Amino acid sequence: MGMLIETALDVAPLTIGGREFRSRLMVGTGKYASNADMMSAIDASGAEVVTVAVRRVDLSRANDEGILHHLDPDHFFLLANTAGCYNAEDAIRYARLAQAAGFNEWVKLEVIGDAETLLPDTAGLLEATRVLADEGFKVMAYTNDDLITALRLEDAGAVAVMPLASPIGSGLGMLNPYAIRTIKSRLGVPVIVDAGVGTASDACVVMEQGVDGILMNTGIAAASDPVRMATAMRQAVESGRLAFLAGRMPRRETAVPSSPLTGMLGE
Amino acid sequence: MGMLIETALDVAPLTIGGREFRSRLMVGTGKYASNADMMSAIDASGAEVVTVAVRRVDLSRANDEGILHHLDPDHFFLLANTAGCYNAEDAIRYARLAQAAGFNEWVKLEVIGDAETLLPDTAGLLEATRVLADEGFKVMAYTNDDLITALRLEDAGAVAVMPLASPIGSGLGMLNPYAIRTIKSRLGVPVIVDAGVGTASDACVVMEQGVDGILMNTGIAAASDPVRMATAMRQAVESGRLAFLAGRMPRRETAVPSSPLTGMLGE
Amino acid sequence: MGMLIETALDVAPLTIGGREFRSRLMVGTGKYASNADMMSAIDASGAEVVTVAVRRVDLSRANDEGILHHLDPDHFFLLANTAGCYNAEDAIRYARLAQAAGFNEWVKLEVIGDAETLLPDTAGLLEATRVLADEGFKVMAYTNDDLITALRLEDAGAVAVMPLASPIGSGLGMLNPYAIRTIKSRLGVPVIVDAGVGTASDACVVMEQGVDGILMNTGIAAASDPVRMATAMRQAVESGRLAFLAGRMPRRETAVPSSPLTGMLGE
Amino acid sequence: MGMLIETALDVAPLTIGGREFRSRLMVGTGKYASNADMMSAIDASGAEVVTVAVRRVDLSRANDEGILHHLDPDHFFLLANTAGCYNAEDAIRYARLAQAAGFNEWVKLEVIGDAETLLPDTAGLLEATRVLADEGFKVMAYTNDDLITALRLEDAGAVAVMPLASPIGSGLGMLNPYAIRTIKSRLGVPVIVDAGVGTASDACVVMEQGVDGILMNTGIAAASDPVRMATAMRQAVESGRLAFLAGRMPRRETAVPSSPLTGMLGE
Amino acid sequence: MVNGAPRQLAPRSTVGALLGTLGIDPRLVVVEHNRTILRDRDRYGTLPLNDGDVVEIVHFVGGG
Amino acid sequence: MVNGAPRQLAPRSTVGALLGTLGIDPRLVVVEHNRTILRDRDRYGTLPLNDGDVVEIVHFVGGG
Amino acid sequence: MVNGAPRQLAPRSTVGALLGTLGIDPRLVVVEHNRTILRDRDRYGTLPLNDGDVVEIVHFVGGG
Amino acid sequence: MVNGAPRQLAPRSTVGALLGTLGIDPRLVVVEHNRTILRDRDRYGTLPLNDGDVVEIVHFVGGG
Repeated sequence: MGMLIETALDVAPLTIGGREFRSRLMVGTGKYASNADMMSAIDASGAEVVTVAVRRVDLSRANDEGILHHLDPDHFFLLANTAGCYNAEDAIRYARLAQAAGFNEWVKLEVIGDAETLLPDTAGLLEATRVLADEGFKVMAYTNDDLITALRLEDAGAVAVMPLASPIGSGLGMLNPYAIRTIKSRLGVPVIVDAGVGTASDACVVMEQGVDGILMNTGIAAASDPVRMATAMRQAVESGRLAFLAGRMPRRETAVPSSPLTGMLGE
Repeated sequence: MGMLIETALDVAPLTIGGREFRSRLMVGTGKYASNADMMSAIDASGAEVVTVAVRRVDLSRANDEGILHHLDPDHFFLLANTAGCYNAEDAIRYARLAQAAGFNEWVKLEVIGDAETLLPDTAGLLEATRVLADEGFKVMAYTNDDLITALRLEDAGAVAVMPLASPIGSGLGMLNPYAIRTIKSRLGVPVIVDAGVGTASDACVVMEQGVDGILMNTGIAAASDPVRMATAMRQAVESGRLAFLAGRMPRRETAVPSSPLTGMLGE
Repeated sequence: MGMLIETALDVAPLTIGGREFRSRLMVGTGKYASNADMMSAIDASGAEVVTVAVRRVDLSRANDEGILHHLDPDHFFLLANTAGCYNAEDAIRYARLAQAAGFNEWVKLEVIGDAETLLPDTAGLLEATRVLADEGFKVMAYTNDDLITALRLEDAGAVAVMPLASPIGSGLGMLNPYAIRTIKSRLGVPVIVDAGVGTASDACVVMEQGVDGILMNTGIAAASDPVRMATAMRQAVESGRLAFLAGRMPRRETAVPSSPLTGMLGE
Repeated sequence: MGMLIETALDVAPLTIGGREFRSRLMVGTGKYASNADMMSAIDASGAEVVTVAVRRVDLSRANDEGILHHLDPDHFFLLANTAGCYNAEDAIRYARLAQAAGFNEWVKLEVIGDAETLLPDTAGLLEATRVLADEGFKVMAYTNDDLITALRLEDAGAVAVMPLASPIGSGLGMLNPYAIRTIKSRLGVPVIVDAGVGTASDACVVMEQGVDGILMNTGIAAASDPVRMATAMRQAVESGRLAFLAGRMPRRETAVPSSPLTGMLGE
Repeated sequence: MVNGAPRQLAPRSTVGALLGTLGIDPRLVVVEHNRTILRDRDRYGTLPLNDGDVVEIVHFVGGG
Repeated sequence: MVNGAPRQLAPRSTVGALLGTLGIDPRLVVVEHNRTILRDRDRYGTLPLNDGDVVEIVHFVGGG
Repeated sequence: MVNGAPRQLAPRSTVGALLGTLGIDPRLVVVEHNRTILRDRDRYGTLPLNDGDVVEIVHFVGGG
Repeated sequence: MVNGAPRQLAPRSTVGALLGTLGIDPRLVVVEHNRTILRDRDRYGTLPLNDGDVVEIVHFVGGG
């Protein structure tokens, strides 16, 4: 059995860099126990954008592990990342290699500043964003939750800014809602929260800040049941978006009855 | 356009007092701008259980405002409440009147202790629960988030215990997740969180505590767009339930990369 | 070296049941590694009120462990508790035994409802409060954070109401600031938060809700360095009290400079 | 009346850039209703370091408002800031002018990136830090809560790194404890939290993260009673420091009694 | 007294007649007569109302 | 029974004698005799203990 | 050097031949030759590999 | 220009004379002359001011 969700409730689709996307939930493809698990979870997530990493082909392995054996590039939008790059030069090299694969000119740009926290090096990130944007790349920049960096990334030509909720793979949820809200309120390009979402309510409350979408990987892949969690995440993202658009009730410190005060019986 | 949610992902339906319910979201019918708005929102919520209050017919009004002119009792499960009652005797009287309407022997039992906060009087609540359960009522008891009271209510024969997230109509969300989690872990009867849910993420995080369902009214009725919020709430409740069942990833204070550390390019 | 704190800043001392107390921090005497550690920590805490339990003399032990060998009843105000009692009758019996010791007619009344959480049984608590208050006891009632119960305890004659911050010995801090604040705003008798304070900032933020004092035990006794933590707790309680009286600055979602905007240099 | 706080409990004093400071609380001098109020509050705070801004002498005013008419530079350590500077060049100019006043070669370096949030421009901040540290300045760098920037500031020669708790003048408290804790755990130079502390418990919990000190201005100056709040802040900073050193008790999800389970009376 | 207000009724009136006068569909309400709930709607027509009787006519309204 | 354990006492023993035998300072304890609290310590010496009496001797210990 | 490891190739080998030897489908990889990305797969067959050349063969793998 | 405003000075004026005219205690201010900071207060009296010179006189004010 199933049921119909009127997504028509959200009239405006997500548009980034001139392209419309059918889902506000983007997912990574790392850390799954098997490719079959990965594909089931991705299908359940309803994601259109899936991120992939660029790595050397392992020449010692008979059984090639390239992800294109599993992921149909006609059905998904492949967004290559530059994960593992610690300076602008490396990130630019990986982005160009990814582009040469021929799918698109998009990149999820990561320039990492520290191996322990995987937090971005914003100086390198800005430099790489400028270079790649000038070359025509559509840069989606993974960054911290600093407004000033986000503004500079927009100026540098990023088509989307991707502040973290919390460190990659931590599952700590949104550490600083104020920062995320402030970034969204000040930027013109879409804001996609990337990293740190650990469970469905994290995704829901992130979307309620008004941001345009979420990218996640570990939150789904490291759940006990990734397919079920992927479904939960899809609903949570839609739910948070709708709640944002619906306009929540005001908070009050005193109670207000839901039933009429009048019409009570007599003694 | 729409899409199909495989609710088969959640195999066990909600069962209370021997009766199966098709939705874990229950909704109130108060505070809507119009009956048409109410019906649209209730439909969007997917709720089966809808609460109603018992009040005097207003003899001075030509246009009777009885809710059965709008709500089809064949389609919804009418759950009468005893809102507005400040002692066990009154609550019992209202419950019996509701039962005499002929729909069912269920009651959402409220015995209010204070007009400002609408917090329950637990002594009166326990007394009324005992009396009504003995008469064969299926008592769903609105209570605070105290474990001991919840245990006593179960002992007194309540078929479900309904701790609040925060005061009725406040929209403050779940003030004490620890208390809700503890109640759920110790009770045998279903736990339905009642009151205080203000937005979708509140509903989602409540369900992630493992409780069996949520009852809400103002969170939907007082949103700027109740229909959209009702849809958001439906998804949030399902999402939180699925996330609970899926088993979230562990939280970590350090980052863990989503992309492989090996296979990086050489200099 | 030391320094002088002008406690004159807080003009009104704590008065409970007609008696003035020189400190708003009350401490328990359980769980210390040694009596010497206990005495050092209590001295550092600056507490006047110290709680003690009533137990059988252990006839098999040569070395009597009665706490009066260590604690001078002329210097401290001994507040006997009824810890370990699971019904009104037992609590009343312990309270009377404590009174017969001859120090005072005060009791920290506990009627426990559950061994796992040590949460109070509010029905038994109310009953015991009524009986003991009628006998002339000054009852300080350990309770949960339910406003209605707190109001009933005041009606029953308690000279102070002692809601928990979180379960005894948990160190989880104040789980529900809203509830504590609401209780304080509605009661006439002093509100002393009892149980759950795990570190100094917990104590500070509890006092900032406007309550009259705090009683703690494990937060000090189970710290790695109880004497240092006792000092921290003393300062935290005073600090929180002063901050409450001082009236904090308003919160703002936008920044406001601390230095003048005018008088900047020219190009 | 007063009492003696054994500050000997904290053996190691705060040392920054080779200089020992007698208090871990540093205060600003802006926004007071009068210079008398300011001096009373600063005295109550126990601060040694007080920040000042560099501005043009107002030639149109007979009554010069220079702060040295009120603040004795022999008693306080004057820390000039570069508030109001929006690029490295300006900040360097202000720092040099401050140095020429002849008190010391220290500067609280601010390079602001945005007038609405007063968040730092980290690129300009790093540049100015390098230049001034090379010239022999002791640079205390006001920055955001990004670990990577903090590490770069340390590399650039800052003698202290000053991450914000929340935006200047907002009083929102510590928005991201995880970030502050991470910065402290990774830096060798002292970490002084600057900006955003709104009340005493904010200060206490900041210190409990293990940071070396706090600088605040509005939290004191904009309280209803600045002198009382200054006292509260002094105690809160000491309290939080002591609690950090004392090592808090472990948190537990279940209760643990403070009184013995044995020795209960028989029936 | 009907729903808290005094009301003049015809002599030998019944619950059924009262509802009819008020234009109320009996299937949509519950009637309490002198604190006794009338569970059997078929008896409305024969249940007499006397001076000083207290009648409460209630129904379901929107509530949470 | 003294504090839950059976105890053989000399004939015509008293509460005071019991405490003496146990080496307990009467000022530091409270004694309950057959569920009655002995509030007057001066009477310990004359209060006889009989077969089957239940005595509880309690004191203050560390607690929170 | 191919993907970081020294590799002996036949004389007058090409990128295309190398991929063939390795059993790699050219459409699923990208090849970088002496830090230049080979964007035109049609030229793989004619691009000679010389002593000391550095070749990187990359593809997409799972990542977040 | 002094602190952003044009100011007419006597011929052969100096920094010291300017401060004197303004009633400013030299020990409480810092003077920047044509973007050069005057670190030596002893030289104020001999440092001539010319047409078009830009002088900034700053001091410490309350700030956070």
